[in-house]
Amino acid sequence: MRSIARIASWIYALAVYGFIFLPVVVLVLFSLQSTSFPIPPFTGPSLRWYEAVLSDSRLTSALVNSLLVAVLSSAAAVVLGFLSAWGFARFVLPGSGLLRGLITLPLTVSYLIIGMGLLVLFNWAGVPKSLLAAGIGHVVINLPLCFAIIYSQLGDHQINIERAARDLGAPEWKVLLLITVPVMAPAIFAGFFLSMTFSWDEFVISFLLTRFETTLPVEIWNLLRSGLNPKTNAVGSLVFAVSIVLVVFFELTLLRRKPA
Amino acid sequence: MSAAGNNEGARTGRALPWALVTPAVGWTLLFFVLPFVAMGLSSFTAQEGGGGTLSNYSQFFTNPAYWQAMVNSLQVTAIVTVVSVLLAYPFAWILAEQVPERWQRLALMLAVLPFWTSYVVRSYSWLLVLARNGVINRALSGIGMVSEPLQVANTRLATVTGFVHFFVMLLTLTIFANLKQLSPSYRKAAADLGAGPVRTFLHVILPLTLPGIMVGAFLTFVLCIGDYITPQILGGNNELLMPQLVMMQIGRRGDFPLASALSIILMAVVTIAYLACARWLKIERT
Amino acid sequence: ADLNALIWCDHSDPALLQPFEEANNVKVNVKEFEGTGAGLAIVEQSQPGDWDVMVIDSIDVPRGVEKGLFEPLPEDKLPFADLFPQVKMDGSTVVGGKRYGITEKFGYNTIGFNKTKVDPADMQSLASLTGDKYKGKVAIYDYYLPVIGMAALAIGKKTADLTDADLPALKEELLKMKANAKLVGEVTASQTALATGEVDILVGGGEWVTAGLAKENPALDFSIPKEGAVLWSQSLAMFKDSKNKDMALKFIQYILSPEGQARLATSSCYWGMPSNTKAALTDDRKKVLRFDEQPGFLARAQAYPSPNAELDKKMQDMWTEMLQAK
Amino acid sequence: MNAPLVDIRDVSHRFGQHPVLKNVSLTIAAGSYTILLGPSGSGKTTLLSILGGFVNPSEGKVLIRGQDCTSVPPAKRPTTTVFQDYALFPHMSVGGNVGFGLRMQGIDGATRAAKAREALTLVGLAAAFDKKPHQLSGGQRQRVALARALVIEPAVLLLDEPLGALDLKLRRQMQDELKAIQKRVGTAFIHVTHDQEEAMALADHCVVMNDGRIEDEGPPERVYARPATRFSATFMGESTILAGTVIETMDMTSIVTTPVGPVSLSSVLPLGSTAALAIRPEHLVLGAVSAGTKLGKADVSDVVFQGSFKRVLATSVEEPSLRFVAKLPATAIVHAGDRVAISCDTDQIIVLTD
Amino acid sequence: MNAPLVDIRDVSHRFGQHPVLKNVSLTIAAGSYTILLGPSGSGKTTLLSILGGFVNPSEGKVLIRGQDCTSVPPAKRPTTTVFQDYALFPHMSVGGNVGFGLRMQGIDGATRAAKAREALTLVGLAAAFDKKPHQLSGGQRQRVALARALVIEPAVLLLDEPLGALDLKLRRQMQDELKAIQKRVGTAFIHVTHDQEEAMALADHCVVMNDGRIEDEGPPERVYARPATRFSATFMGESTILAGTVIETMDMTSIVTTPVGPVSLSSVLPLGSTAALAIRPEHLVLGAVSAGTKLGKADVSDVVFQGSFKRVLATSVEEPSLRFVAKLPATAIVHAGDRVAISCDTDQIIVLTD
Ligand SMILES: Nc1ncnc2c1ncn2[C@@H]1O[C@H](COP(=O)(O)OP(=O)(O)OP(=O)(O)O)[C@@H](O)[C@H]1O
Ligand SMILES: Nc1ncnc2c1ncn2[C@@H]1O[C@H](COP(=O)(O)OP(=O)(O)OP(=O)(O)O)[C@@H](O)[C@H]1O
Ligand SMILES: NCCCCNCCCN
Ligand SMILES: [Mg+2]
Ligand SMILES: [Mg+2]
Repeated sequence: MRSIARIASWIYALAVYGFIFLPVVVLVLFSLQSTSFPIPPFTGPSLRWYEAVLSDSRLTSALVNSLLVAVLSSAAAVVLGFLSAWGFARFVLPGSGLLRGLITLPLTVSYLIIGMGLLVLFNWAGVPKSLLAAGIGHVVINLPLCFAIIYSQLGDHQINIERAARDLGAPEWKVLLLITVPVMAPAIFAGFFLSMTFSWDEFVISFLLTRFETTLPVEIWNLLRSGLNPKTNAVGSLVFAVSIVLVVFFELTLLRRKPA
Repeated sequence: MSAAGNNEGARTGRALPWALVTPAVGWTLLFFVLPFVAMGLSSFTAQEGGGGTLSNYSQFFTNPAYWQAMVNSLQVTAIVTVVSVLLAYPFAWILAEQVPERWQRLALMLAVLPFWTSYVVRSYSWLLVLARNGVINRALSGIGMVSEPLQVANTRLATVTGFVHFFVMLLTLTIFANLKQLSPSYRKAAADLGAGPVRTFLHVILPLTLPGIMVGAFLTFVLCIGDYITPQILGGNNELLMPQLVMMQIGRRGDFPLASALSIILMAVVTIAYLACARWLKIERT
Repeated sequence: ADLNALIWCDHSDPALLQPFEEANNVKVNVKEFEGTGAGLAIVEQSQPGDWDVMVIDSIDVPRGVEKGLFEPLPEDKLPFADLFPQVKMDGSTVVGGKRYGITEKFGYNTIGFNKTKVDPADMQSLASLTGDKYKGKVAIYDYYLPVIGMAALAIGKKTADLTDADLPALKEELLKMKANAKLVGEVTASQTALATGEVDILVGGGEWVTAGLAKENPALDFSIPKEGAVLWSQSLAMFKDSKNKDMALKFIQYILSPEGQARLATSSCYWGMPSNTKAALTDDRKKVLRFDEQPGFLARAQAYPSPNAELDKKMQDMWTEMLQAK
Repeated sequence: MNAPLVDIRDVSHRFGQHPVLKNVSLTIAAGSYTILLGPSGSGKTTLLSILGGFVNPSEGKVLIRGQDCTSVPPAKRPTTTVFQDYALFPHMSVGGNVGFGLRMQGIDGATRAAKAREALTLVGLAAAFDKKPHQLSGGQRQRVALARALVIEPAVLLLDEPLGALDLKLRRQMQDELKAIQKRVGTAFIHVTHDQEEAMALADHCVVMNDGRIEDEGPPERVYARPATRFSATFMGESTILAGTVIETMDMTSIVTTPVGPVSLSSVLPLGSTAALAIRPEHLVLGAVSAGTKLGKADVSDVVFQGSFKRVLATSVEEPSLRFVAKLPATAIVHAGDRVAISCDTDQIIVLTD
Repeated sequence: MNAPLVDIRDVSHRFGQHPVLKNVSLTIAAGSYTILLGPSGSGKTTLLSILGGFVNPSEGKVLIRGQDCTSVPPAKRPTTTVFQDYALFPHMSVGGNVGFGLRMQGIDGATRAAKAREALTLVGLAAAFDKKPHQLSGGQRQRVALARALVIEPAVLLLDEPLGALDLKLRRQMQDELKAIQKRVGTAFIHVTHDQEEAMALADHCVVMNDGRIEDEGPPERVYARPATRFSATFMGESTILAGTVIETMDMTSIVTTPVGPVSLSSVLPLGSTAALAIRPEHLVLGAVSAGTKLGKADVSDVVFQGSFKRVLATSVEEPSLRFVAKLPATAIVHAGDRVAISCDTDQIIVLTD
């Protein structure tokens, strides 16, 4: 009886893994297709679509744009999120509950709505579409995330650690720099990392708010709409490879160093 | 000294704490609340020439083709949320309970790895997988399981598949975290008091992970109902969901007022879902 | 210097743009849009001077002129003499005696199909699209004007004469098409569907779908059925407020040049007939585009419907209803 | 006595509407070891936080070395706090933690390290200088926190339940060490606990708090032997309490009726007043004796061997709601179920008058 | 004695390569209160988990009521466990929690509620039936956990540090209640702790564990008075330990040299062997006396008043590394700095031979 249940659960798990990996495997496989249609039969392997991607300056500059927007908007979100989380966790402020609710509110709103709102606002205000506008949108979606992660980690123990520093003569800015930031580093990093992930993959806000210079997902979307060929598979596979390298790098360097 | 926290404000004066929270609050007001207000105002104007009008809303409520989009969206989102939870829960449970502890991290990493392909590309890849001449149909007819190819691509089923793929990964993460947070003694206590694995699950594990499931389900709901890419790529435009309808107003005619009104209506639905889940969505300090 | 161009997807092909950019040491920024309405909306939300050139359906040039957007084109500096006479479309591109648009590319919205999967004889009648024979094997090109135009042809109306009164009949025809359809897709999605065998017929297809894929899949073909076809024709226009009119003109000249025409005709998003008869196309490409058959085709083609704003809105709503119909 | 080191004058504090400290006044002598003892919620932490500068009292003043410190921030006060959870900086080495206060004073690295080492030696942890806090045991962390606080030579060291997180054995050991260190450095320690034994083990001066007020204060021997209030009698050590009425007063003696018979006391009490008599467990005698005050008979309900003594619970035969708690030598022979006579040394009866 | 209720036979357990229990054998009598006492990591929880069925031992057997239960799952054993974190189901009411075991047995709602109420009454929480666990205090939760375990009438109740999370005062109070409840229901309790006082307060039978082995077991009085091993002597209560060598053995007596002089013992030890002598604090005598064993002189370093007694630390003059720990009556007059003669009752010296 028990072993039947065990076998069933293994089969189930393998089936789910299969489901999860199916599109990725197909994606990578047909990125190596030598002909134009990324469907069976497989005609590769060939690297021609990778060459095509790497020589496409719109794609490569979109990749740089995406990285730029991701890093800068995440940094902004993490700084704003950290400062406000610290403020709310450490000080009694009138209407604190309401304000915290306000900051986390965008978390419960679809990206499309956020993008639409900014689009309408920027139209009215005459703010031209640009990467900066998209970056602002990304901060809007990532700020509540960073805030929530960091705020939830600023517990009473952290309060006492800061008090101890103050008690030992540290002025407020030294408490922040020497104690709070290093102690909160894992949460700050987690916020930054997650923000990067979301920003890197975000489509609709960038789509609505950029004009010529745009981010990779939008450029991939354009690519999809400008002809059928495995170039899309090749870009997707490259993004995948780069992401994995980054994740493994973070995993090995930053996340490993957790105290026992 | 726990109870006595939160007292620094009394002495540090008002300036510092406000200096800390104002940027974030201001940002949210300026780039979230204000846009929302702008969108709200815009929704009461007509595309040609300003002036207050309810025509955008009346258009939605009187034209079946419009409100059908909301019906479709709600149906798809409901199906996606339920199916994703049903698929992800057992999977997360197996990862958390059946897989040996030291392999769990790896197993989980593996499960979320596909997250790291681009979202747009992933949807497109599903289209190729599900196509009449795609991998699945080739494989199935290759082994003689089907004579006529399965018609999945460009249907609601394809949209749902694409969504479920994404949200199974997301929900597996949240439910897994939830299961791991449960003290093992709950499970032991239930077993000790005579509950078999099934009843332990039904009476103890499931209710205790329910809050986590609700958070995950809400997240699924919000992200799913607002997504444009997946239905647009996979659904074959055989029906429209709300985000497609919104984007259509912009993409075809640049009708921002109507797009705004539709967004506001979508937002209202999300808000109702939020209120239904609100008690599970609090952020607490540890 | 930069040139900002509001374009359709065929203009975003690097193979088209790069030679121009290198020759003139300019960066061409492109923004794609779908229909004229969206394109004009983008312009409205921009600052004057943001845009230099625009690609627009030839029949919609007057809409831009009405809004005072465009600059008259210097006929003497453009190869008007070399254009296919039928696509000069003076009725739309000349307003108040001044020429505001020059047709750069054209083709047909008609029936695209896979000749190994369907009976080519059936493709000679629009009635096949709504019959049971090809149920579920049909895709519809997701642009309301040409497909409504085809529906008009199917019910025996002229595309130029459509009025409110025709809408019910048109809608019925569209719903019949939808009932047969597997999907409704924009340019690449519908191309993909036909090319990968997802469907066998594309309503609204034409050389713009089949020509580019001919090398990979020679079975793809198009027909001009007995009811006729819808002629699509895209023009280039220059913005009145352009800060870079010299460069804009150079760009238009380049696109209309024999080389530019050849590249545009075979650009990656979709192929199409060059408007310039002197386009530097190789023979096999000409063959794929059926260069020589054009006079016959053009004779049987009708232009896009050109509804006024009110009818246009109704047509779009009708299209939305068609999409939502099961 | 000189001017007190710390002088707390009429301090009251409210959190919102909730009064937490009610008119507390207290002086602390230099070099003394003061224990604030009281049940949970009695305001001990609040009082300590006011001393440390983390909380501003709603009313009243705090003077340290004669200077009004009421609104001086923690960094500028001659006090340092050892937190219950130690609050060590997890990202710094032990040496970095201990040197932090000196670093904030701008003292150079070498001097800092030397002084930190010295302080660590004082607490017996010289070897831990380069370790990280998470590599230490609970007791060791406690000592690091102590060294960190002592190294900047505060006039007053504040400790909030510093041993609360340690297990019994370690707690005992740390109590001995705390006391020894305090004697060595001579700093005034103010230490919060709710453990009566800890209070007795450590205090020179014991302050019993209840519900935001100081109920009793003085040397622990005095507080134990002659508690000022009933609360103090029950909180500082166990007692058997007899309620009674004064029925006779004579020159120097009074007689009180109790449910277990009349008790004669060598103090004068108002006739007719009610009085509560407290008897410490070690002063109860089981079995017939000739001397002392007789307290009737009782049925032994439980005998618990506690190593060096036996703890006996017995229910009065005369008054079944009365439960005697007695401590007998480990060698005493008594069993649950025995019925025994109870008496006590008259001199050891504590009269509570509140 | 009848057949034991629980019979643990030669149980060993390894986690991976790491041996955690080493050949443990133990029997538990029906109705007894057994305490498993030992330092952290000594294997107490593991042994209890093996009894509860949560861990399958690598070797050995567990018999309950004569039946081999070694691989019977927890649900099917006549044991129930009270977990240290109580493991109350937070989504169920107190009544739901207590009734859970009965519900699993298929007992109908009305009976269940009645029995749950009864069990709650037993632990003094009848009024909490409809509350949620988070509305209760720590001590109350503890009692609910107890009621939940008792209501299904197990033959053996297993408790893993049930009082570990409570504060000292509450812990003492709960100890009294636990003992009373155990006496009332008559179920055998097996209770894990590392608190020696808790062990003495509760145990009928005390099992001292160290490093996966049983070091000593028996009634707590015996374990305290005559510990079997040095570990047991130091873990169960404080001792002063004298190391020495047997230099003379006679008929019934031996003489051991120690740093503070020769000690004559009324037991026969192998000549020339080393011996450790343990003396309990309450058996040390300060000041000159005629009887008993003389242990040289010592300087009193600390005198701590502990209410009913004084705890005195003194350093031997002859052997400065030796520290005497003594308990004296509260009335004894001794001060830090005094130099006093030390002696002890010869009969009370504990000889440790390991
Ligand atoms: N920051 C605060 N806000 C509101 N009430 C508080 C705050 N800090 C403490 N209190 C309340 O003040 C009262 C006294 O708290 P305090 O922490 O001083 O007690 P304590 O004697 O230290 O208790 P414990 O032994 O539990 O630590 C309690 O009722 C507590 O709930
Ligand atoms: N699941 C496990 N896997 C590996 N090692 C374990 C496991 N459980 C316990 N151990 C190890 O077994 C040893 C004994 O553990 P156990 O929990 O039985 O000790 P204990 O006496 O209950 O200690 P404590 O008083 O700290 O609870 C410890 O060294 C512990 O690290
Ligand atoms: N609107 C995008 C270009 C589509 C090309 N197809 C030709 C028909 C023109 N509307
Ligand atoms: Mg406190
Ligand atoms: Mg344990």
